[in-house]
Amino acid sequence: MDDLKLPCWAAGIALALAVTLFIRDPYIASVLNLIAIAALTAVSLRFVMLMGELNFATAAFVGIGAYTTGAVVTILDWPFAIALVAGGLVAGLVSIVFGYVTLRTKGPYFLLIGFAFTEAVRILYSKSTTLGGTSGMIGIFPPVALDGWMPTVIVAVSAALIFALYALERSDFGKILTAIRDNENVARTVGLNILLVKIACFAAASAAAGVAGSLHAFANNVISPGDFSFLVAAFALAYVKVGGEDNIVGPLFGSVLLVVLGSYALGLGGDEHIFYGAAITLAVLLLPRGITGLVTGRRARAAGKEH
Amino acid sequence: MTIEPVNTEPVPLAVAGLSASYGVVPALRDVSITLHSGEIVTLIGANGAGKSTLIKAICGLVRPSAGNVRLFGEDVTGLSPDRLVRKGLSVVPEGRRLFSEMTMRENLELGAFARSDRAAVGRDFERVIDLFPELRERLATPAGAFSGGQQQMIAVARALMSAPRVLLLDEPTIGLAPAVVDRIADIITRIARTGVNVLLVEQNAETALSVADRAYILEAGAITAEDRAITLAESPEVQRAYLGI
Amino acid sequence: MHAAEQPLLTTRGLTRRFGGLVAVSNLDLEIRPREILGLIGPNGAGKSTTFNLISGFYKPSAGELFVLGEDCTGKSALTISRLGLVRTFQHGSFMRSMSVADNILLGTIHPVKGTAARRARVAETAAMLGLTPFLHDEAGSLPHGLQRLVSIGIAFAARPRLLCLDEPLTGLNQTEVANTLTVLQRIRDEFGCSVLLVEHNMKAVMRVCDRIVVLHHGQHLATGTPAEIRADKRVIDAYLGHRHDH
Amino acid sequence: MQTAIQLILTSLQIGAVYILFSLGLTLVFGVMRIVNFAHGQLFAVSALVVATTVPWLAGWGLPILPAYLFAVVAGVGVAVALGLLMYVGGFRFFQRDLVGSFILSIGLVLVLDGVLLKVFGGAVRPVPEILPGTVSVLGATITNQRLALCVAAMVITGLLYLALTRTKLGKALRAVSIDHEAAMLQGVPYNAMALAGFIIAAGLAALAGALIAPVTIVSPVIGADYLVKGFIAVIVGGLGSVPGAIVGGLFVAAIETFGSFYFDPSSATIAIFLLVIAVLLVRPKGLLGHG
Amino acid sequence: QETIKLGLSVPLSGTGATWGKGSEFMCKKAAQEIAQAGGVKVAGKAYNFECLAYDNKYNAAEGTKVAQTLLNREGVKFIGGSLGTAPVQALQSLSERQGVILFTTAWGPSIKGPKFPLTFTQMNTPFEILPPLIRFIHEENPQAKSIVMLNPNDATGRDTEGVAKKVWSETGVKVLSSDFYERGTTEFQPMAARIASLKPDIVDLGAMPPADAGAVLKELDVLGWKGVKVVEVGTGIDGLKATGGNAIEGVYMGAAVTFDGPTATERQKAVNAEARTLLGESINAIQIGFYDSVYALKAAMEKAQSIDPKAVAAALPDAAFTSFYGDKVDFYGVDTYGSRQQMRLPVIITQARDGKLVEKSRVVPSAK
Ligand SMILES: Nc1ncnc2c1ncn2[C@@H]1O[C@H](COP(=O)(O)OP(=O)(O)OP(=O)(O)O)[C@@H](O)[C@H]1O
Ligand SMILES: Nc1ncnc2c1ncn2[C@@H]1O[C@H](COP(=O)(O)OP(=O)(O)OP(=O)(O)O)[C@@H](O)[C@H]1O
Ligand SMILES: [Mg+2]
Ligand SMILES: [Mg+2]
Repeated sequence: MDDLKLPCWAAGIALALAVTLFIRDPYIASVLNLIAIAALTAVSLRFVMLMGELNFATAAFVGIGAYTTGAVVTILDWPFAIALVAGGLVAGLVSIVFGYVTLRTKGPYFLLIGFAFTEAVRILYSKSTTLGGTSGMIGIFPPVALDGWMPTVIVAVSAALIFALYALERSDFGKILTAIRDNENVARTVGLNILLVKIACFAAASAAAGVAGSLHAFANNVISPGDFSFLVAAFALAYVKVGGEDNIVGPLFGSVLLVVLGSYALGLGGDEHIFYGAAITLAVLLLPRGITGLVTGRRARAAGKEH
Repeated sequence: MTIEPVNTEPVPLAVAGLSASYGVVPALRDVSITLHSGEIVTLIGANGAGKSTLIKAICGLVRPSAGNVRLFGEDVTGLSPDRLVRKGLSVVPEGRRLFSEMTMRENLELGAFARSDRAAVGRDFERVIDLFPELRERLATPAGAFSGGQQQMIAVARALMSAPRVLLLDEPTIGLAPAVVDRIADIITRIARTGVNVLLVEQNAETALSVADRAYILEAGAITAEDRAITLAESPEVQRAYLGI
Repeated sequence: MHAAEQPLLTTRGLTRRFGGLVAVSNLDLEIRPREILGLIGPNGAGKSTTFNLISGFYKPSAGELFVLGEDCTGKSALTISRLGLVRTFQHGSFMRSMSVADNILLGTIHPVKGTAARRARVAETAAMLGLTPFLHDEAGSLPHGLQRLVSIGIAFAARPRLLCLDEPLTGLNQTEVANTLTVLQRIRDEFGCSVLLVEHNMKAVMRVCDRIVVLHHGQHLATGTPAEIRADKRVIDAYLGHRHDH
Repeated sequence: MQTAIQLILTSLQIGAVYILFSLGLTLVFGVMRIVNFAHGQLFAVSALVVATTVPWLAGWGLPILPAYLFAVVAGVGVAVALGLLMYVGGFRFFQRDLVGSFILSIGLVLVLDGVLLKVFGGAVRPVPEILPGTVSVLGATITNQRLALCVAAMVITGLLYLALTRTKLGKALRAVSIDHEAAMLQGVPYNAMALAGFIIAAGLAALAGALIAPVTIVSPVIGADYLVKGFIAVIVGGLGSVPGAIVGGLFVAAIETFGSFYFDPSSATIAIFLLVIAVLLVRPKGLLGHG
Repeated sequence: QETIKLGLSVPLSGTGATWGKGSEFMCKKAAQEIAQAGGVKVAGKAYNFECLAYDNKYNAAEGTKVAQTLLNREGVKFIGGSLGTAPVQALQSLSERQGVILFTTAWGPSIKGPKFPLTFTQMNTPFEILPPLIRFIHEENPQAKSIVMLNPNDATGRDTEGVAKKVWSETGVKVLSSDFYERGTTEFQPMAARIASLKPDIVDLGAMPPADAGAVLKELDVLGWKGVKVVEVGTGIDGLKATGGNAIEGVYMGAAVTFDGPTATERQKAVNAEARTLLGESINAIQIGFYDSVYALKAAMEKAQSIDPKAVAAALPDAAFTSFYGDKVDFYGVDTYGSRQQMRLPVIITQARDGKLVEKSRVVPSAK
């Protein structure tokens, strides 16, 4: 466990928490929340990319987490912590079933089926009157005691999960994932159950996405099916790509940069789309390896790209 | 010394001062080789020496950083592979690269993609199939369903379908049974006799030197020796390094 | 010989058809403990198919398969590999973008528990294969010869009872071939692991194998010691060709 | 019985447009191994241009049919030009890069969505009736416009199908989709094919848009609905497969039609999804997919 | 002169973009008129309104961002209007807490009532529109005995359907089927086939967007269905005509406004003409609400002689002002919602006749 770079993480998380404690401006606090949730979602998306798949169902699992939390808080009236855990748990469980079926497919099929799943789940919410239909659920408030501390809580929970996924990536489990991406058959020959590993990876990522959804629900107090369109995954992918996917720092950078840009762009009315889209387009065209790719230079994985 | 060409026809293939690299890692350094009319030339070298890179640089799959490639006197450096095929170059690439989901027949037909004379293509098809009669009844089998060695045969057959004037072969005997290796060697000699100029890249120096007229040795991206094949086969260093005697 | 020990692998009447083509036909094969068994034959003889059958990647069309006395007919690749039969593939049987250490580590994950124990197993395996100096290099950037060793390293790190190698020597130079053969012998001698070797490099096969099985058109053609096989007229006609009968 | 015929006819009409749309997706995937989400925008641009041009030309006194034909040319022209721009300025650099091209296409979707809204406004654009009247087919009614659309779509699909399966080009296309470098080594001009494939795909989307414009709701967001359905169609049929796109398009259209008729439209949408999952369980690469 | 910022949370992209843009236009129109007339006069000072429109994309998440931006970054104290149930709910959870006045077009009864003292509704909702509308249609078509309903699967559609089903049943019309479809759908043939197969006397397209409704009517026409057509909260004829062509003849609407009839004033015509060039279609009841809310605020501020939101909210229910429709209006709603927060707007019943919208009746609610 010596290569976990613990001091860096400790310093980074401490800094982030310090910022949340220092900032009292509610608007900036709300942007911090967005960044933390976006970072967690992006890291979750990247975690599945480790095994070579693009998980567009991320959007659906963020939604499942949010709706679970919404239901637990507003219908069952259970406490905050349980609601948070439930979001991750339910997303994780659903992802096991969904993954069991779909992880037999690969590449574009997996990508597109995730996209279709996202849309289908949204229709399910909107058809359910218990879940508020299209207008969504309201009144998902954190406990009063936490009211002023929400940014700190959100950043702390996100940071903890991001670190957990990082630790998993650096563990032997993470190496199996890379092996699956590189050469699935070899991993199969040495007694590893590939489908199981894939499902585990997918479930871990989806559970994290589910918690991101729970945090989203608590941060916004209101959720609606429209919140969880495939754009959630598309933006998460943008954070990963703009930041750089080789390293976990990439999605973190990407989230900070794009969320801040996006918050600024919100003032542009209908032009916001153009602005955000142009940012993404230019970033992929000009920085194919993302921002962190610029920094770390071209320790190219080019060999992997060849046949 | 190189053997001077007897006629004044342009040299089929002349590579001069070619360098190439993957990222910052250089793979070829100032490589010059020539293929004279009617010749079989072999390029031998340890693995990782850069043989495949040289082939790729000649056929346009890798962009050289310096130097040039001339095909029958014409500078073709940097042209895309498909243009080169139309100029008479054909390649059996490393790793075969068959179209695995397409049938053997389709693979062979694609070999003749750049040709328009249907009758001639038909004749060549028969001729090429005759070289590997054991595969004839399996023309409708997807290429990926053949054994490794069989695929290697199809790859050679496919390259011949373009009726090349210059043929580059990157380790065509890899994975072949000893008896088939001999057959391939034989086929190469026969093709060369029909006027095709052959550049043969091999690990298997024994076979390569036995069919080639002339040989180059490539080490760490640079040419370190060039001579008649027979002479090299008898050189003690070559024997030690490549023939394992 | 250890005649008393049960065979590691036995097949009875193993058959595999692809449509009308019989790739492997009615094959009886036995691999004994601590032996290096060569499997040779012309291209398309059915060697790789046999490999895929015994390692569970293909299901047999007919016949039976026993691994370490257990009936494994129709069992999955996963089950068979966990019994101690590990194979490599004819092409690129390793992970290009991972370091050599991580490549080898992959083989230890299922059989070895505990990080420290795995690291130790990796170090031991690398030392045995002479890969120690390259542990931190990216496998894809290594010379071809070392890449082949990495493939063997992954498989061997699982410490199988039976190691099945599909053409591990192609593209290797003389020194590398000699080196790899030494490794195979040590694997057998020091770890008691049997090796099933598919190869077209006859010099190497003759040198290292205890017994050789020859396939032809999916059928068993001959079995014997290297000397017997080299002298077998049918094998020379079908496979070796006459240039090699020196 | 008459209901069944009516529903089958409806499926065919809807399916015809889905097929055109998914053919483009599948073609681009086949040649370049990329998934282009901005395909729907090409479709929308063409429909919008047609919807703007027809009334404008009619306003100048041009009879409606020539006005429409002219508008189709304009719509397809604009969409193809846009496609060319996308290819030259972007997708060219992301061939065979599923993730990179995908994110690029998402960026383009956002930009184009915004631009289309600015240029054309959000209001629904009326297109006057081009071919008034209806015909009766086996007791079921169908408008002349839809009939023409259907016929046009079938002709285009048929031609493309022939071109891609019966000609050398089709073989080259399959080769390229398996291994583009090896294909180049056989003399297949890959770069030209990638460009051509992209442009043809843009043209197909544009034609679909131009054909559907007179019978549907033309607004800048029209592409989104078709995109989801189109992608589902190609997953079902198998990415990169031309017959797959045809089968998939009809599959989606049939479920949509029968589902909406016997249950309700939003259940039909969910049913489509469940059936896709079922198909993938049995055939992870779609009904007719490989590679 | 000082400026009072009015925040708007509206869709400016996607399907609802035109509505949002029209809303912004109407807010600015009102603000401009008020500025020209000397501004809002409070305690000896004159204030001008400034409209800040943000894109809520019709969903809660973006609605929250907009709410945060408006309330916490822009420091807005008055929401001049908001559109879309989900984003309005997101906005309301902040605005009520932070003491900000919220004007909205959203319909859900769940966002109204004494629990939300700072929330006001700026347009008629199904609760106001449907009873008089349905009664009117029933009187004109007493022979029609059965109905099929189709609505978008969202809050608007569900709310409308709930009320409409009840009122139709009360008038003795049999509901054969009531379906929902997803917004964004572009193919309506299957739905039309289903409706036609049920052979209803009336087809009620409830809260369907005009273009969608037009498409359904068109397909019904092709299938040979003839009967009474209703788009209960249809907001205009342009979208209907764009997709429905002649098939929309005779359709009844409850939320449309006509500007070509004899009742239209010069000002209405002028504003409408300006909007048409900008948006490509006539303004509708939703957008008009954004004009009226500005005048309501002005009236309340002047009445309260304060720009403190609490004081303004207290003054609002009785601060009568002249609405865009021409009538002098105040707020009501005790009977339905428990508090006076609904603008007392006339219910205008219109019908499509020869491609034009004709006003058939105008009912001014008299409830408390
Ligand atoms: N795509 C690539 N990216 C990075 N480096 C590469 C790539 N291909 C080859 N190399 C490196 O370039 C050098 C030359 O490789 P090349 O394949 O040309 O050798 P070769 O002589 O053909 O060897 P072999 O006998 O193994 O085929 C090697 O060090 C190899 O690792
Ligand atoms: N998936 C398949 N579908 C159809 N035929 C197959 C398939 N796999 C193998 N075959 C056929 O079975 C036969 C045996 O193939 P196999 O790969 O076992 O040969 P091999 O002995 O390994 O040959 P090589 O030395 O060339 O690798 C060949 O004729 C091959 O074409
Ligand atoms: Mg090579
Ligand atoms: Mg083999």
